[in-house]
Amino acid sequence: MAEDLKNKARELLRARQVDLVIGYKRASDGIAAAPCFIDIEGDADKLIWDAYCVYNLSVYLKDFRGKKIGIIAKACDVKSIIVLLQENQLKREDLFIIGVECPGVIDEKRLCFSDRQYQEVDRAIKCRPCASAVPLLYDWLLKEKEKMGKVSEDHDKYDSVRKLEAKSLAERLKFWEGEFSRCIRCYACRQVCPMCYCPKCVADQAMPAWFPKATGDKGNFSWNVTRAIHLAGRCIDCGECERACPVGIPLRDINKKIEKDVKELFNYEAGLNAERKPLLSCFDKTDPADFIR
Amino acid sequence: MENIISKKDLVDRIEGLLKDFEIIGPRELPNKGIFYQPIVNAGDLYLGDSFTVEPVKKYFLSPSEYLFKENLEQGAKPVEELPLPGAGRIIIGVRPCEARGLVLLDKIFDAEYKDDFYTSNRKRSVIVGLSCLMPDKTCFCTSMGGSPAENRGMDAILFSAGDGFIVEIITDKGKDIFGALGSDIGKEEKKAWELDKEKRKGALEKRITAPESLDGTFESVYWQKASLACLSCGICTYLCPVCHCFDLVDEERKKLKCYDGCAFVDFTLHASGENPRPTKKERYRQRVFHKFEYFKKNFGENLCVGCGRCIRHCPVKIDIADIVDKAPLTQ
Amino acid sequence: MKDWEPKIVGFLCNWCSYAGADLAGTLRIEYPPNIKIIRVPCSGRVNPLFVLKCLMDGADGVLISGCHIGDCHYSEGNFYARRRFAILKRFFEYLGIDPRRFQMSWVSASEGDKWAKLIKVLVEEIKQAGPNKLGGRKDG
Amino acid sequence: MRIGVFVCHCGTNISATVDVEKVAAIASCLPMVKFATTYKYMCSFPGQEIIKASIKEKSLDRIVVCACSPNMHEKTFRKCLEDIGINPYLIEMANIREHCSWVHKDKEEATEKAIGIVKLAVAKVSRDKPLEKTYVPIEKKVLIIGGGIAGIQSAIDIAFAKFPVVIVEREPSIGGMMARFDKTFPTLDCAACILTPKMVEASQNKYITINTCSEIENVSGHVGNFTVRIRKKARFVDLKKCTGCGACWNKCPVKVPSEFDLGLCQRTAIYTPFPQAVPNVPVIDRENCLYFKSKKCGLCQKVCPFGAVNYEMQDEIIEEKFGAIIVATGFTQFDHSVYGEYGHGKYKDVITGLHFERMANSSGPTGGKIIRPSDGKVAQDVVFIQCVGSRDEQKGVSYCSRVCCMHTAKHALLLKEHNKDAQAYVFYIDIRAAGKNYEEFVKRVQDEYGAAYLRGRVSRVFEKGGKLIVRGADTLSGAQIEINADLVVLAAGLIARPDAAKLAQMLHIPYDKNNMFTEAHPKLAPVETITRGIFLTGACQSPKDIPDTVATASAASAKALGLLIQDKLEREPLIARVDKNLCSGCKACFEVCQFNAIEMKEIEDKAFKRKRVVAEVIGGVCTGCGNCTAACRMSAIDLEGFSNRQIMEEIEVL
Repeated sequence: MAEDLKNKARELLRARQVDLVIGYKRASDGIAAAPCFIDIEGDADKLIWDAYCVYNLSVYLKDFRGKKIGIIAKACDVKSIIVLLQENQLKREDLFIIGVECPGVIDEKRLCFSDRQYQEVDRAIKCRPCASAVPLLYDWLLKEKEKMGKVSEDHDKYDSVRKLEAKSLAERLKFWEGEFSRCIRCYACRQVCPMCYCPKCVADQAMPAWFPKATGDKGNFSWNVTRAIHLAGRCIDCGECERACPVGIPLRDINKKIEKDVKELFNYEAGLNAERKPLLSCFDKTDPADFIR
Repeated sequence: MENIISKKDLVDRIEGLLKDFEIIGPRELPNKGIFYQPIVNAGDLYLGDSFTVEPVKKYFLSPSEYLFKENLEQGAKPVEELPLPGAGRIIIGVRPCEARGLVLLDKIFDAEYKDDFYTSNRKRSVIVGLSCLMPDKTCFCTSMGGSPAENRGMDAILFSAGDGFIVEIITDKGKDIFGALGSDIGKEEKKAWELDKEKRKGALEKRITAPESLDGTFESVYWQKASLACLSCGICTYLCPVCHCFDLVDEERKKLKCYDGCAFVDFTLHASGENPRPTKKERYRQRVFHKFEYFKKNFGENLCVGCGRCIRHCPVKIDIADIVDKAPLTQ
Repeated sequence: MKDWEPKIVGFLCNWCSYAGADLAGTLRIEYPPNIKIIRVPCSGRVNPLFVLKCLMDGADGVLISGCHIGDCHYSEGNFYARRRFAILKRFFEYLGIDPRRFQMSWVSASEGDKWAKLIKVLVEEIKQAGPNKLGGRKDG
Repeated sequence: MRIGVFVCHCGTNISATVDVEKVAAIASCLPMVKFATTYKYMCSFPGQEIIKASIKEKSLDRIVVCACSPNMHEKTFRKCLEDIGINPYLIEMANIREHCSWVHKDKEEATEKAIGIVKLAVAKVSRDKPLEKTYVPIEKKVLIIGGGIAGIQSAIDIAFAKFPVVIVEREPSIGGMMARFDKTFPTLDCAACILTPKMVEASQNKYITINTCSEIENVSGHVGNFTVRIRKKARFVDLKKCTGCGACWNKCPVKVPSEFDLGLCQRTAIYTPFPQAVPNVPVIDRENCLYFKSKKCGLCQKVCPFGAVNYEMQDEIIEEKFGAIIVATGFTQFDHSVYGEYGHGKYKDVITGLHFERMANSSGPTGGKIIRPSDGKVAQDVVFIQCVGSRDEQKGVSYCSRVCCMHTAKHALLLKEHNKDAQAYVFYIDIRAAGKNYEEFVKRVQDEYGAAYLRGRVSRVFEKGGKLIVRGADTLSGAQIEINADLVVLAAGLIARPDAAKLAQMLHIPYDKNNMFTEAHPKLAPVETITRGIFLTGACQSPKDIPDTVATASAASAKALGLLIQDKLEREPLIARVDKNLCSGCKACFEVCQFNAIEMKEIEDKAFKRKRVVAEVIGGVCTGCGNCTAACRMSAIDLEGFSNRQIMEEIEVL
């Protein structure tokens, strides 16, 4: 299967259809995957595709604007490409999307790389309710030869959100303040996010300083809230932020809450349609108004 | 001087110390990792094999440190300096690599120039180390001249031994804390301990040999390729026990010293808008050169202790050891 | 010492709510002095980060008030504001922020009485919610 | 920075509840405040003199006036600053009257709140920036879309002021709907008699250019500087060579139903829609012309003595710049075939008011006879049905079409004038005759012309024995009525043209659920749109009769002229601005801007040596609402006068 992928990359590079292929290679530890950037045919051998290929490579697209890029993308990664197209960050004609059917990637946080083979139980939590193993958009598709992992239909994606919602205000505040207290403001959540393409994030601005740069209750809370609200209607739940967070803040429980609300309030889901106007770039006259006095 | 102590006695001793000292040590947060935190109950202390996410550095160089306050109101004192921390404290569970990191940081902040905040934090802290039994596969301290049983920069160090620990007392500060603890180590036990130390040192093969100098590679396209995957986040620098770049920030009428990291997009961004390190290539090269070239030229050692944190936590598996190892020295 | 009194920030659109608050003054309708007003051209001008900053910086409550739907001076600004803050309101509550602390209203230039009544109710509600301790403030 | 704070007593309006001296004393200790004082009436002449003198004496560079609402006196104090040479945007007002002294009773509390308000204002003023009004040039030419009476009147008004104006008309002639009418209510002037002179005037006026057979393809730019692409469709007859002699159409062998006469008669393939057409030059209907269908024929070209017929003519696309645009695209008639009870449009003798107009016209297809289209017999009993499509939310539109009551009354009168023996029956719901001499007119039609007005709906129209049976209820008498009619005339409502929404989108003007264009304000800006520089006239905005249409036409011209007589357009500086370095080009601002005041532009990114797209604010168009600033995640776009820094500073001192 990886052979098909390598051949496709070679073919694209040979025909100069793309300047660069962004894909996965084996990491230095020999087990995990790492992003790789192939610009000559001879390097296409490095390409791999397996359940260790957790990364959403669309985050790198902004680094190569103006070039023709071939990108290996899973269903969730393609959703972020759709949002990027919707937000004028990419030109479709500059992209060659090498779609990959994905049975779910490993849960890096729990698995911590052993030598054993990927098993169904190792599938990342975010992948379990995923019903879209085939990307919505691609120029060429690498089909999954193995039996595709079963999508557990009864898996409630918002289970953890609902559990938190059921708690009292005070409990929730204590929970989130506790989680945010560990934040070291490394901004890995931001940097790994394909949607965080701002040339200069508000967190880094000084005039005005939107919230404290210092780690501490105020700054940490503000940063995490800001990140979340700036992703409203844009996050496609690739889960990269939570995976990258070195201190284990459950960032997906934040993103999913807004995702759920946006679905309930506005019947909007991110990453499905590049032609649709972004959630906050439009309104409906019948938007909910019950909270307004 | 070495003592041997059961785990229970150690915990009791620490519980006793809590009355007089602030005690900081590793705690396990389920599903999150191991974190240094102020210890409230000695029983919470984690003295197992896993490593903390953050290094102990933050207790000496605070991620954000207020230096002084500005008062604009008329009649008020225009600049108000903030008091230096003074109270004594004990930091338990510091790994040999991290402790050696402090020794390296001393060369910057406690040498010709003395950083008041850093030196007072150093002075007020008793460092109780913890030797490693099972190095992580990202660890490479032995390649950087350290070892899992090393005791540089510590006041005392714990070696797990059976149900308890062997405590090696290194300084007077260490003696004050643990001197009257447990029983003296017996001859047999001492012998076993020496053997154990050797075993620990050997547990980690030397992975790379850092080159004498990277000088010739400065202009190499290698750095551009090596940095392509970098996301420009702050994990590697913030979690590094020896990275110490900082940025001065004005906030809420206070002057603040915050961690900075060479991976960030606006690292060394000038007020004019010019940035001498505009792309990831320059910034990643800076990271490697600072550690394996410039610092070595100035202080004779690599600015890296091989703790493996930057590799372990890098969201895209960038491996600094691998990158240094493969640097194209002969071109 | 005086009893604790809540601090409330109001972001008022210039054309309707600010004028409505002016009218309350012209009509001399009394209401509690706990609210301070930041004038903005339109409720659509209010960046959600302003609200966040208010709550982090010690406000016990935040009110955004604009023109009634259909009356926006700029025709659609309040539609956008409504959408933005519908999300923020639910999100704040999820984080454990008392929903009484962040409120929204439409007050027209002719609704001086509505303005005064609204502030009375708001102050009462926020008093019940108690001092805002977000952002690591222990005192309130 | 040197801030001055001026606290007003407002007689006792403020000082009775607020300790103004205390406010001034505390204000004088605030950061960067170099001076604070109080005065009885700051807005008075001596009050303003105090401000001016203090500014000079204390070298103040910006001020806070603690007084009333900024909506009251902000302008006064801006002027005051301007008078002594300080930028007028370096002032903030602390509203301690409407928002404080007038709404609180406890002096201590009110004083404390006033101090808080002053702190806010001082914080804000410290981040005020000097702003300059800027000016943009104006293209001194007006585009009028639509050449009906509305467009013609507007054009004449603008030309009278000696500004060039271009009419773009889709049909081969100007004149629009009015050209089809017979007489006009309530004065019974003949429509042609009052319209034709205006058409001729428009065609002969050197300031007016008329483009017929033309359509708007694209509109870009903004007030003062619109760029409009116009497609001039090939007419196949040279406008300059043709004299309108008629040789061509007399020879043309093709006969098709005339659109102008709604199929009541036939026209040729080369034709002028009506005898008084302007320009009086025929056009070839490509669809039906034998030459175009089969390359045969070519008669018209052969017989033309001037060589004006040219089958090779191509569509021409021109691009022109305009300072203002007047939209006068008018209306179309409601399609009554949705009404089964009126025969779904199947009965030939069920016609609309517009058919009636053509029949009543002495130069029309029937030579002025009111006949049954089915058999050509003169109609005796004619039933008029009101509100067809209007006031019917289920099948038609919710609004009242406003003109039908009157034109029906007129029809009833004309019927009698054309045929003394005829009888008019009018089914109506309400009679709406609110206009000068309108009610009197309806009364006259009833009393003098014997029109039978029946209040009620028609439940069914059906054919029986060559007659139309109209069954309905007279709700006043409660009786069921059946009328044997020769002709049924439906007062079909006025609705938006089918492509109205498309045009509105091109012009970036809003339209309502009925696709009628929306005015900026229903009362105070009835001919403006929220897009500056675009004005509305006539029935494209809502149904209007001729007097109202002409009135709005002149109103729209006056508004357009008001723009054009400016040397340049003044630009209010309280508008949005983009920091290109921060902009990602995500278009969030572009999408949420209600005024299309944002353009996306490609710039060179020097750091990465590549091009990138960023937003740019069009100064003349931005209204300063700030919606874009809240939409911008990277805060690359900011609003002068209510900037992020100002508001954040205000929050900080709360």
